[in-house]
Amino acid sequence: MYNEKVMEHFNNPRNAGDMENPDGVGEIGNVRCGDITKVFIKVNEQGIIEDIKFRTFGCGAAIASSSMLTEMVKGKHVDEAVKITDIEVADNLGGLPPQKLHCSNLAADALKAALKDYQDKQK
Amino acid sequence: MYNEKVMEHFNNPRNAGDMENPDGVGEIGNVRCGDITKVFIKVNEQGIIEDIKFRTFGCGAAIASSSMLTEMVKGKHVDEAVKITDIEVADNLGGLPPQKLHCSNLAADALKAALKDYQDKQK
Amino acid sequence: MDRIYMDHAATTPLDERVLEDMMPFLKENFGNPSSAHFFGREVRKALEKAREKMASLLGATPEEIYFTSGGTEADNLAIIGSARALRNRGNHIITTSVEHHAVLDTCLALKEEGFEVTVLPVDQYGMVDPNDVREAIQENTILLSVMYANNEVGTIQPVEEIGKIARENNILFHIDAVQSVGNLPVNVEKLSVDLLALSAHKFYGPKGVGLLFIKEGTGINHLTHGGGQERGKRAGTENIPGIIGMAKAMELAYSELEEFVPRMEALRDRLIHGCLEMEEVKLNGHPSQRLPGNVNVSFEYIEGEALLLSLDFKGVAASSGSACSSGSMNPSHVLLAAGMSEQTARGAIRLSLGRHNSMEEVDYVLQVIKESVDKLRSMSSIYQGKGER
Amino acid sequence: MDRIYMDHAATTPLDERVLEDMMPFLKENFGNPSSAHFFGREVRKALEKAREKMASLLGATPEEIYFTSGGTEADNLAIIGSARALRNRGNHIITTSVEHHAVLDTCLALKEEGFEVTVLPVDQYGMVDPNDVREAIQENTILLSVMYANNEVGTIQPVEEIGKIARENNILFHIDAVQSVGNLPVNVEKLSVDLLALSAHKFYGPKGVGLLFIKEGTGINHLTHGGGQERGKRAGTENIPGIIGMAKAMELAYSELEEFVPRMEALRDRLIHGCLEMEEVKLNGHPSQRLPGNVNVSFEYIEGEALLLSLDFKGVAASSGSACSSGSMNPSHVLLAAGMSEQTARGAIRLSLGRHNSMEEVDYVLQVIKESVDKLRSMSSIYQGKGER
Ligand SMILES: Cc1ncc(COP(=O)(O)O)c(C=O)c1O
Ligand SMILES: Cc1ncc(COP(=O)(O)O)c(C=O)c1O
Repeated sequence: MYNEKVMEHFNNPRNAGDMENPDGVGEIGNVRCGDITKVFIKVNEQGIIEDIKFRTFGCGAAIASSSMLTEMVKGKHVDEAVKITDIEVADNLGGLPPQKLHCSNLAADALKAALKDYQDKQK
Repeated sequence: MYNEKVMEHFNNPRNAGDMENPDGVGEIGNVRCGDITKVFIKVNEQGIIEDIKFRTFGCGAAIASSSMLTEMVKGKHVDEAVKITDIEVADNLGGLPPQKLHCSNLAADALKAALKDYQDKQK
Repeated sequence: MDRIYMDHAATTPLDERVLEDMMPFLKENFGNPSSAHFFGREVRKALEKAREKMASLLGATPEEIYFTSGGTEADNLAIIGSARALRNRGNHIITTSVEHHAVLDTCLALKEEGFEVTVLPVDQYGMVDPNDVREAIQENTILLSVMYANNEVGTIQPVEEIGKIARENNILFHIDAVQSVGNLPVNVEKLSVDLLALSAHKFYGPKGVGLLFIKEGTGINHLTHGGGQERGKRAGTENIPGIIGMAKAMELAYSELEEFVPRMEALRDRLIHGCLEMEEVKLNGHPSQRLPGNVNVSFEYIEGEALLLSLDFKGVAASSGSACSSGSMNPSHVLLAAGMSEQTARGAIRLSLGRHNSMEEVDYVLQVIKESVDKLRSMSSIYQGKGER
Repeated sequence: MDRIYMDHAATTPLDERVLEDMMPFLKENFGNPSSAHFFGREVRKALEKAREKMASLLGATPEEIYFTSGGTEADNLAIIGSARALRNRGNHIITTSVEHHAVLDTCLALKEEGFEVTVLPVDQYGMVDPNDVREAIQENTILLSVMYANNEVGTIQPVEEIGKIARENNILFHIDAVQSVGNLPVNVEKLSVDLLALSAHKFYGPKGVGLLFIKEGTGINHLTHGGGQERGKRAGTENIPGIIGMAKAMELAYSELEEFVPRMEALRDRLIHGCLEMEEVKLNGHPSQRLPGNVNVSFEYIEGEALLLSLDFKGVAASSGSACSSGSMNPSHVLLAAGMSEQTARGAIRLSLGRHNSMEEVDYVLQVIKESVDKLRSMSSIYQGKGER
């Protein structure tokens, strides 16, 4: 069902876990499948996302998407990170089964929520 | 489908063929299956059926029943022969498949027609 | 001589190469293709590979192939499923008088649901006239079902031409191609067909598996409800070894067609000519447009059932037409539709040749037929042959 | 360690002794049982012997056994066939909320034909209350369909008691016994049942074959039309190797039941207790009235799908419930019917044990489950375990 890349991210998720004193936190729940993803970010003074962590309650696709997203985001400027779409996440995973595509939303949306939280805090 | 006895009579039918100057001839057609059986008898002065022949256009059961009937009849008095029923013919064959039971009518009925023909000629 | 099997239209032996391909799926590869784990995924892969193989042989896409338990189920699903789906567009169905019961009885059963059914006549060879098809089409016609080749008399219908008529008139076209794979080229593109039914055991594949081709975009209702297998069209755990075997059998049927057909035709023609040399014999079905292995002949004055019994006793397996389980001895509806009298129809037998038959067998069978026919005629009440009275 | 299969409720491997019995019918005994000749007769004899064997195991007569392509077809035939046949007597059907889709969806589909369907609730263990059955019965009730044992949570229904209620009220009683043969005694007399469906691949028999028991005197409509096989109730050339294999598989299931059940129960109970020793785990299904090989547990805070993936990666094949091909991740309708929250239902996995599983495997699987659960929880957004924040 899942390709090797998805399975690799599922089995060895990058940046899973908590973060102390994050600069931004986003949490998104997906009504369609009940999954919930949380993203924590640490942003430096140049606006670069220096660290990122996730926690996900969800299926294999949701976990792998979260892991992939954090890998894509780390080291990026917040202005760039905000542009990352669920489609890019799925593409970087080499594709997801059709009925699982919506799971990649979750990670991208949680990141956006974290970025908004960070920006709100800056004001 | 057929038992061994039926097959034996079918493969080695007794008294199949024609008869010169029969004392009685009966021919019966079965509308249900289109079979036609003809029975020829030779009766001596004591009323004993000395010889009997049949010809049948029909299925294996019709041919085997005809053969069995002739065997049952040969040597019998006409008064006894007239009592032979299709059920006895089928029983003597060790049974026929349900959908073939009506085939044993044919031979018994043709015999009855031949006996009637013989009696008509006596008058 | 060993027993001789000449009833390949009823069923064929499983090809050894087919069985070989099936074996792993009768042993270690036993998973349910719906299972997400390793055992299921391995089987799912094989299932989809088999589907792709069969699709490509048929000129279809894998998404157009739906596996069933055989030809009967495929025919029923095609006809009932599409008729019900199109009910709002019309309620008229056209079929022919020489279809297998899996098609004919299915169409007729739809009358109870308010469908109108036209059953087309055939000519003396059992062939449908495309003009009759054209004339039968009404405003409310939604479905046309014509078999590719007849199972009893072997007549090949002009399905390409009929397919064009269906397409011109925007009517769904179903072909019962159960007797065709292995004997004729079967390509859904060339046939302009929307629905096409196959059964594996007719081409040296396993019993209990068939398929329905459903052209993309053709909406048909499913008939059974359950786990949603075959994209919702056919519920029930898939017969995996059967499907794997069907793919191999089809591959062999297609790749060996060119070699097979002329070889069968040579045997068939020798058998036909040998029969026709006997007295008062009639060839049933079309003289040239016929299946390469089909011989169907009527011997006057005797019943086919008795002749078959006699042949069987001598080790020759033939048939009186369709292998119908009712055990009834009604004369063939196909022969009656072709205008034959009941009596002559009763004298018909079918010999259907296959991969393992040889010229020697044909010659032996001819000899056995001659002996049996002579013997049965000699005791027939309606025969007045030479030398008799 | 080798891969471990604990998904026997989805399908079982074909028993070697079963395959051995099937082999002649995949090779030389290939005839069509409807053929009158030697090849057909030999197969017909074997078919009827298999029917007699299965009938006698079930406590039925051979005339009451009808072969189908599997459990789904048998369930559909039972329900649609009898409902339509009894339409003039009434139009009310009763079933339960925990049935397999082959029953539940079939009953619900009958609504389109004007039938009324009552779907009975179950208790927290997935069990039907006979009193609910009694109360649901109306004047126009014609059919009651209750499964013997649930495929997801393993709960065994009080079918004997329910059968008596059906009989008292003169209502046809159908049992989906697909998960029962090999795990429970199945006898149609004891169960007061009119219709009973089985599927061979659930008890180490082949895929693509099942049967429907139809009690003598029960008139049901046939659903497919064709050659009149199975005394008109199920058209299509019979899956002979499948039927032969099913007979052997059933014989083994019955003769080994006494040995099998306690062995499975021991494995099952170790597995259940091992799981329950972990934190925040819930056993689904009935604590005692459950299939000998069924383990169904919910782990809070994680999704079953992710857990299965993790187990699969470590060579353990389990399932989230029914092997449903839709690929959808909807929580099990059975768990929801038993009153579970969607979130907890999502955390359920099913391990179904079989002949070849061992205590060592159970211990290994427990260890793997523990590791996987811990890991998934450690990254779950809704878990706040010890040592976490
Ligand atoms: C032309 C035709 N259609 C349909 C069928 C039904 O196929 P099956 O018996 O495999 O279901 C047959 C064979 O019996 C056939 O010859
Ligand atoms: C309880 C139950 N009923 C019916 C079925 C359907 O059986 P099959 O898939 O063999 O048609 C299954 C298995 O999937 C089942 O577990």
